[in-house]
Amino acid sequence: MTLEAPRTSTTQFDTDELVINMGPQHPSTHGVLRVVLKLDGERVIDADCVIGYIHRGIEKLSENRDWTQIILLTDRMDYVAAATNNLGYCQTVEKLMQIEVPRRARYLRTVLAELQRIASHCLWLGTHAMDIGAMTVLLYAFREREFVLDLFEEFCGARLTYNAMRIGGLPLDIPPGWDKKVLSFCELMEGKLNDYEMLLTNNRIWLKRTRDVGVIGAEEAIGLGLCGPPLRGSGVPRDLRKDEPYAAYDEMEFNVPLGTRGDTYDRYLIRMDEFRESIRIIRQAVEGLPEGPIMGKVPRLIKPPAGETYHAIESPKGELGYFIVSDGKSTNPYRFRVRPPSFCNLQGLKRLVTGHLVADVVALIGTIDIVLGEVDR
Amino acid sequence: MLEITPLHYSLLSAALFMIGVIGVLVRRNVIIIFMSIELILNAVNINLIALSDRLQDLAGQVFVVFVIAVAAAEAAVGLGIIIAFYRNKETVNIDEIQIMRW
Amino acid sequence: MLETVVVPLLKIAVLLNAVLVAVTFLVLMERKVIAWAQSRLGPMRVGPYGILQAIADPIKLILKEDITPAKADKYVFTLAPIMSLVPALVVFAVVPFGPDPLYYVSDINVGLLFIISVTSIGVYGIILGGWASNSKYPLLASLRASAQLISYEIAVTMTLVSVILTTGTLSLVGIVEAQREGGLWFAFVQPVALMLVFIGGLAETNRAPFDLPEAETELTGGFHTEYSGMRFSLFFLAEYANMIVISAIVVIMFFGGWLAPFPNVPALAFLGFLPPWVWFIGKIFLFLYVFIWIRATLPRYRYDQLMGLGWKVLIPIAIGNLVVTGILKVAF
Amino acid sequence: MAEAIVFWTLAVLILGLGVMVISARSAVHSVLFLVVNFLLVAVLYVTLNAEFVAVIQVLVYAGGIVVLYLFVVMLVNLKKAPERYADPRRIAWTGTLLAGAVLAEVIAIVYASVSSDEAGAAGGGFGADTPFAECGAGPLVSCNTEQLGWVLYTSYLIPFELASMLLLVAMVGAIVLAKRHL
Repeated sequence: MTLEAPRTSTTQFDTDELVINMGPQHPSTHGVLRVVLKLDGERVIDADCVIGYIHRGIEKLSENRDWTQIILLTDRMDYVAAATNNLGYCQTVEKLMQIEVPRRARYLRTVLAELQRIASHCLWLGTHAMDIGAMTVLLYAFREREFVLDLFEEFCGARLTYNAMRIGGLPLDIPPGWDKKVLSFCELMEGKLNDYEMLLTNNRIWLKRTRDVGVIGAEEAIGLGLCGPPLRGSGVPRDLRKDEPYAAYDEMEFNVPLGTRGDTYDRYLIRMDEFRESIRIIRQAVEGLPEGPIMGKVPRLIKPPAGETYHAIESPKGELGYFIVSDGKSTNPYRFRVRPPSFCNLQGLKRLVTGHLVADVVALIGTIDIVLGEVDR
Repeated sequence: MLEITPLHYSLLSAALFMIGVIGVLVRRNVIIIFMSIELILNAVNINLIALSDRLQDLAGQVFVVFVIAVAAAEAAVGLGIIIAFYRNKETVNIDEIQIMRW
Repeated sequence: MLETVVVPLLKIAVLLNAVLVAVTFLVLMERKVIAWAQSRLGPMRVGPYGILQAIADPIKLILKEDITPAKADKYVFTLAPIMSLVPALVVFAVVPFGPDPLYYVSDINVGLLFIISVTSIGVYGIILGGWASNSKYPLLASLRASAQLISYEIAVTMTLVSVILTTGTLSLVGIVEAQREGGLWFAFVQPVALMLVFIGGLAETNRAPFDLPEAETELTGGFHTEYSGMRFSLFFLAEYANMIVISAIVVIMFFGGWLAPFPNVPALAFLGFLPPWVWFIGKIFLFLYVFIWIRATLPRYRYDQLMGLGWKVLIPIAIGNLVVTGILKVAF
Repeated sequence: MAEAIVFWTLAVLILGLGVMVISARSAVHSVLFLVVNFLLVAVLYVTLNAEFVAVIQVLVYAGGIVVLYLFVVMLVNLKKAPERYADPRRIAWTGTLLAGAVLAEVIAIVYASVSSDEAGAAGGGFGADTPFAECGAGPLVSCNTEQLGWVLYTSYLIPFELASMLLLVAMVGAIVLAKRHL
């Protein structure tokens, strides 16, 4: 496949289209995404995403691992939100095997998932702001992400790839005093959120760079298959935590922030609100943490009955779905398929960037919040 | 040789003028022809300034200011024409600029 | 001979060395200030509190391999960093560090125009650097840069004209002397002009929030993407030297150059215990700090917004300011 | 003596660079030589006590007009060298010949005027009593920016305004020509 621009042989000759490769070695494509941009001056007239630079075959690999080993492979997909990946996978297998998860484990899973959402959004905020030129926010956001990583480290010993969940519950109970630390982190995070907002929310340049950039209407967003904050930014009230509650979300009280204009600024505001909602959920879950076991009744040898199931959760990036087929005979899945939110959201990039300037491309890659590990799998 | 009279400046000016004329007549790139015209204008300016100094008269300098203004206008319009032309014919070769409209 | 040749040459030698050393420490200052703004420590390893980083950085850049891309225009590629640095250094010839002729290399009667015109030459280094690299990102960046520099030059020059109207002289020494006689810094007389010159200065030195030609997150480094080693460091030096130049212009034009605050107020006369050049350099560093502070705080403008700001906001305000200044000048 | 050294150095450099401008193969190199040429001409102006004009030369010519040239050279981004197609009727050396004729003519005029000048006044070169001397505005000093302003805004006010109108028209014209869709 050639990616060169076809020569347009119209009677009115215009100055040349410039084809530039943004990435795979580019500071703002958040990994090894390659975007082939066709430019007219500085204006983007076409964009093609080239992916697959870190394809590791996780889906195929999983068909040769037993059910518990797959958890650690899921860590490597959205590596900035490993715990959510674990959660989605474990819940899918639990659904397949119809295992009842104890309430304490469900609460703790909620806490972990929301902490993970904060960590992931911190990374998004930092890089998004950095792409638009606000370098200080990056360092601030990473500083707070560090606290989340510390909490995870204390919980499971790892800082990035946690392997933090098991089919049927959690591997470990929380260390003593951990819940207090989570609560004090919530306190701290609320103050820091105000700092970020002070630097960005009403900043004129920030507004100029994000307002009315990459506007996408509700219908079109649904049509493109967007999910998560990019979809909610267009005003579609779709949040799996509300729509199809899992873990302990049915017992939590929280709002789903929605945008009105569907532009980059709305998506920014939504994620800033999601920070606050996450803190609210964490508070409720930690304060209402029930006593009890953390592991359900799980057979020694995990071997789900023959059948297939699809289960999706709301990861920080959007709808993270797992489709698993078990043949009921072997100790590994017959087919393992992931619906990664980053991949689906990336499909909207071409529609978003067309007609904007080169500088907006990086802002728009930032606003859909992709992680290439998840796109390529 | 050692005493510099306005004659020297005039000769320098004449030589630069000639270089500019050669550029206009010999080169085929329209942009370079425009640059040669700038050389010609500069040759004139050298003369004006030298004489202004010699005659202790500011008129020469005033004229240079006007020449520069005209040169700026000429460059803007001329280069605009080049861009418009290039957009239509994809060339800046003066030998290919033979027709007045297309 | 001594007066006309040796002394100016000595002055030039001292000044050039001072500027280049100042630039290396300015880089350190930038790293430190931004680090503190971002709750980091910044360089700490080389020397106490990382002070020797200012020496380590240039050594590293000089020792690095100097790569010329295979398809680059070799001569222009080499020439471009030099064309960028030389105007930035030449400008210092007319910057007065104090009232005495000892403190400046020369005081020419068109000093301000000299600065404006010489800084306008600096754009060649950027354009040619981007073009000669024969690479797409640098070319885009250099086109951005040339458009940006030319647009903001108009606004800055027009604004400076209104200051010239107030003083009636183009000599930098004369401008500072006018502020001493008036007893008031021009920052209070021409506040609008101050803002315009400062914003235009940010744009002309390619500093945040106008650092589009070298926006690393968009253009992977801008016009100097293909540069490395010594030639890259020349671009680097030029940028920081230009920052010092703009700060010096702002200080001379609006903050009384080497004068202490409110030079005519007797109660503040004790401020004269500091020599004039200390005041001058101190004020320059204050503005350099503001440059760095802005970089740590603000996001970046987009190209079309930047041009819009230059042409639709700054230039009309500059013209308005000029007209108002002229009217007031005639009226009073 | 010093004046002679400066003049001859500048003259050689200016002419040499002029030749380079018209003979350089790449248009960008041409532009570069043109810039340096203009800067040296500005230095020449300084030696002739015309600081203001020198600065304007740098600011407008080197810093403005030539940047425009560079911009256009980069914009047209020639894929085929313009020298590729030559009109068969074009004979290159006639251009040089014609230019030589122009030079001879100019030199002849210069010498003729000098000799007639010498016949009139034993001043050597152009005397201060030539008819041109009357249209001035008093003696010229080195520090002449203010005087130049006076002259420009009094004796030459109408040409000055006309020049500004010309620039305005040129500006509009350039935009109309270069803009793709009006």
